[in-house]
Amino acid sequence: MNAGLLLDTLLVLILLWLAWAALASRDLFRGIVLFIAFGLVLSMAWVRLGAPDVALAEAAIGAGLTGALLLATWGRLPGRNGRRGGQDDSGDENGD
Amino acid sequence: MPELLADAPWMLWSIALPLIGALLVFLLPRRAAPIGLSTACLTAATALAVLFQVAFDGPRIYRVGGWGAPLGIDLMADGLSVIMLAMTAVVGTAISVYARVYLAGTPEKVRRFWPLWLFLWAALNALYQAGDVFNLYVTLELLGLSAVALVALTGSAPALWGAMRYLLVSLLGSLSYLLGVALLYHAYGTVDLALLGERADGGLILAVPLGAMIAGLLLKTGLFPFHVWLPPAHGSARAPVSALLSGLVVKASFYLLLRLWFTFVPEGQGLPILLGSLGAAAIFWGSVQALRQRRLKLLVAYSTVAQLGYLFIAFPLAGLDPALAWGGSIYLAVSHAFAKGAMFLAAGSIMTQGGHDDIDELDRVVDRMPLTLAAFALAGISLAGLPPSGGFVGKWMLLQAAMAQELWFWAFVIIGGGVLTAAYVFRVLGFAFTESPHEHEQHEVPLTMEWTALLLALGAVLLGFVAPWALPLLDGVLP
Amino acid sequence: MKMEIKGPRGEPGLLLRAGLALLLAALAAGVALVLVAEHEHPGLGAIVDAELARSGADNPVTAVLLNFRAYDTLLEIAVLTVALVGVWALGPAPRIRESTPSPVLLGMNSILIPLAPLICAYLLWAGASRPGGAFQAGAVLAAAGVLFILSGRRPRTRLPDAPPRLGAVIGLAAFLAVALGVMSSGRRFLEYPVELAGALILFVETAATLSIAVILAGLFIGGRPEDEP
Amino acid sequence: MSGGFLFAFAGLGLLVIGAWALVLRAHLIRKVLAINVMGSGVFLILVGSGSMDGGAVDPVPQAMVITGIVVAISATALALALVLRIANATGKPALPEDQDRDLMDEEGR
Repeated sequence: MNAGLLLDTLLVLILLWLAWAALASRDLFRGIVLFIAFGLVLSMAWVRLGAPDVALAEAAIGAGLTGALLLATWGRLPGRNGRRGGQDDSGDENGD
Repeated sequence: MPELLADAPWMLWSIALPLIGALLVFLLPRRAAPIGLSTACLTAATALAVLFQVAFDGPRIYRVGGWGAPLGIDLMADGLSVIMLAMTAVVGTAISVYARVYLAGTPEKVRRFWPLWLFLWAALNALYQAGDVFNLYVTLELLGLSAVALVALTGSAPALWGAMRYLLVSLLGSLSYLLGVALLYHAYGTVDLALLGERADGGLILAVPLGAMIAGLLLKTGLFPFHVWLPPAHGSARAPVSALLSGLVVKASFYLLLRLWFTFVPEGQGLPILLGSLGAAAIFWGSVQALRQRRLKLLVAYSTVAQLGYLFIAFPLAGLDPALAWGGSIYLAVSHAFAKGAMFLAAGSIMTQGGHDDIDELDRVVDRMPLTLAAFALAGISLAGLPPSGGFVGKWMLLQAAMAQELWFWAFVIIGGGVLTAAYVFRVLGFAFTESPHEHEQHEVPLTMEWTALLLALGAVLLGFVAPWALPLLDGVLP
Repeated sequence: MKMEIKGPRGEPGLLLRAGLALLLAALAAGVALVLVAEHEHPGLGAIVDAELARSGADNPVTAVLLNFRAYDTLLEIAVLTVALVGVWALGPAPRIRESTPSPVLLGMNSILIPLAPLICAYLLWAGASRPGGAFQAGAVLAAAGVLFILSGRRPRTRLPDAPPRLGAVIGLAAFLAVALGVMSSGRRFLEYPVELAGALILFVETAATLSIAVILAGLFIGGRPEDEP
Repeated sequence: MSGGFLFAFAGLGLLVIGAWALVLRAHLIRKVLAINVMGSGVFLILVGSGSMDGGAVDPVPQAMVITGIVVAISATALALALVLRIANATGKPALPEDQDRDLMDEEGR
């Protein structure tokens, strides 16, 4: 067993653990942070697969911006800061 | 000049035009309605041009970028593609005309509706002409996201839930489809549909990806028992959006299912019988639910669940005479687009007039809006499969296929479903003739809205007469 | 979306879990089978290499994304645009809480934000031969925008409507314009002349980068500009 | 056995984990996470299975994955915007059938 394969195995195990932890953790905030970490480890996996272009896209979009979006949404959920978010033109009741 | 027009790449324009239109309406929101409507008419014209090209010169291929498969992406249009394109063109134009009037009172919604609808139309045209399974994935996503955003346009809690459920189902379906694409590429080294058809050799290596793709598409089509998301989404959207979703959008994933089926021709009798049985279950479950609904739009949405079931009856019947069974199924899909479009538009007019869509509370609609009621009734005739409508032709072909093989169970399902359909259509018509015990607000409904619904419904009936010209288009497409 | 068979307190029941487990096990077995089986058809790597010289890009991934399968990319930018149109259709942007950002964030931003366009330009330029390209560059630019928003330094006055609208569509518009423009010389949609391919790809990528940045930042804001007509 | 093989199977694992969570977790943000994990799984299968023969890395699946990543963030953004509207309109970021379920995410913020 060579060093490359060892590294790959380690990456895969971390990846699976992070995915599981992100989805199963009781605390949503922790889940989101773990998901961002998952994205970063995944971009390392892309490098190992010989796909640096994908790695860059994954780090920037998959981990970075998706993470920012998730955190922003989490922060804006009602009840989190004892306030309700800004309401909008959600109009008609029976939704024709 | 005529030769130039006859040879022009209308296939491509039918995709590019709605994209350009979508960008324009997004940039110029104040002029959304006129730009949107003119784009809709132009798009419909290009789609019909493709229909004529294929009808006279046979199937066409357009190599985008000039590379050609397998390196590049090919567009292809054959009989099946152009039937779907033409269906989208006619129904889409009618809905566009209706939407322009229907939304006129809410300029807020006008600006949102048009870009999304034009993107959706581009996705539909791109999907019907794609010859590449990965490109199909992208068109599926474009279709799914614009459809979800259109449902959410209503803004009420039920609509938001409907949109969310629709989005999750749609994404799950596309991922399942993409898994199939990944495995196909792994196994056969290409994503071009025609090449895949040549290389695929059956067995489990083909069955697994095909199974994943079919499962994903069933989810998106809303076949029983995957229909749970459909009535809330279709029932809570705005009337023109409901008409688009029920009439056109679910047909796209069904088309793709057929396309895969015709390309790979899965062996064995198990899957066809399973799909047929799910179809039969959908017919009965959807019809019974439709009978039980209090709200008109939900009744029409459950009717979609039931009518989608019919499309799958062809799978177990295709053994002896494929042309009969598949032709019937495709004909039903097209007639349903017309009829269901008309029905939702009529329901929208009824709602606009009375301010509600409680079936029990319908108040002498026959006097107040005879045109709209006629539209509803004519659409109902086609849905129930009464002659001479398009629905009759489709169901009659399926029935013939069943009887020729002495498959009485399927014949019973086809006839029984028709009776149930008639029952829920007449339930609505009955209340439309009586007076409501309660007072309701009365609003003026523009004649354009009434007429577009009526013309679509007339189209559904008249489709019965064009069968001799439409069905030969399918020669060479069917396995 | 699934047939929920529920236990007490609305929690999904054992039956649902068992059914799901069975389904997923079958799926995993099937996929594993296809993955390990022998296959005789190689991928498209060799064909891409053979045509790379005519594509106008040295990086094979860029060549696939922006030339061989550029039609996919065009539709994908349409998907991105639809997401923004859809999010805007849902309502105006939620108000971002006005709070004083930490000095660390401000200090970091004063370095990072000017740096972002540089990184973006590098990625865009590098994409032709080395890893990088429009999507990555656009994401970096968008990240700078997001940091800018987070730092609370966005103008207190309402955001004007027209510039983000224009910025959001310029990528798809330029892509379509190039794709249709080459048809005027009797070519097909997206069929770049070999000698111009490099320049056209760079042009499309630049416009796409700008749009991707605007759209991603817009998606982060989460709603339409408030003073929309 | 090459690295690609390993990552393709990791992708399969992610697909299963994601599907499991998508059905069983009620919080809508969690469902969005689950869809993203599933997507990453499919992407790994796409590229990993392409580089299993140990030859040069095939650029076509890579380009497809970049397309897929962009599609994924588009869908995620739309989904999250919807989640926010649902939470604002109904007070709970969950679908009606899951309304009475313990979202498990209320505590420990």
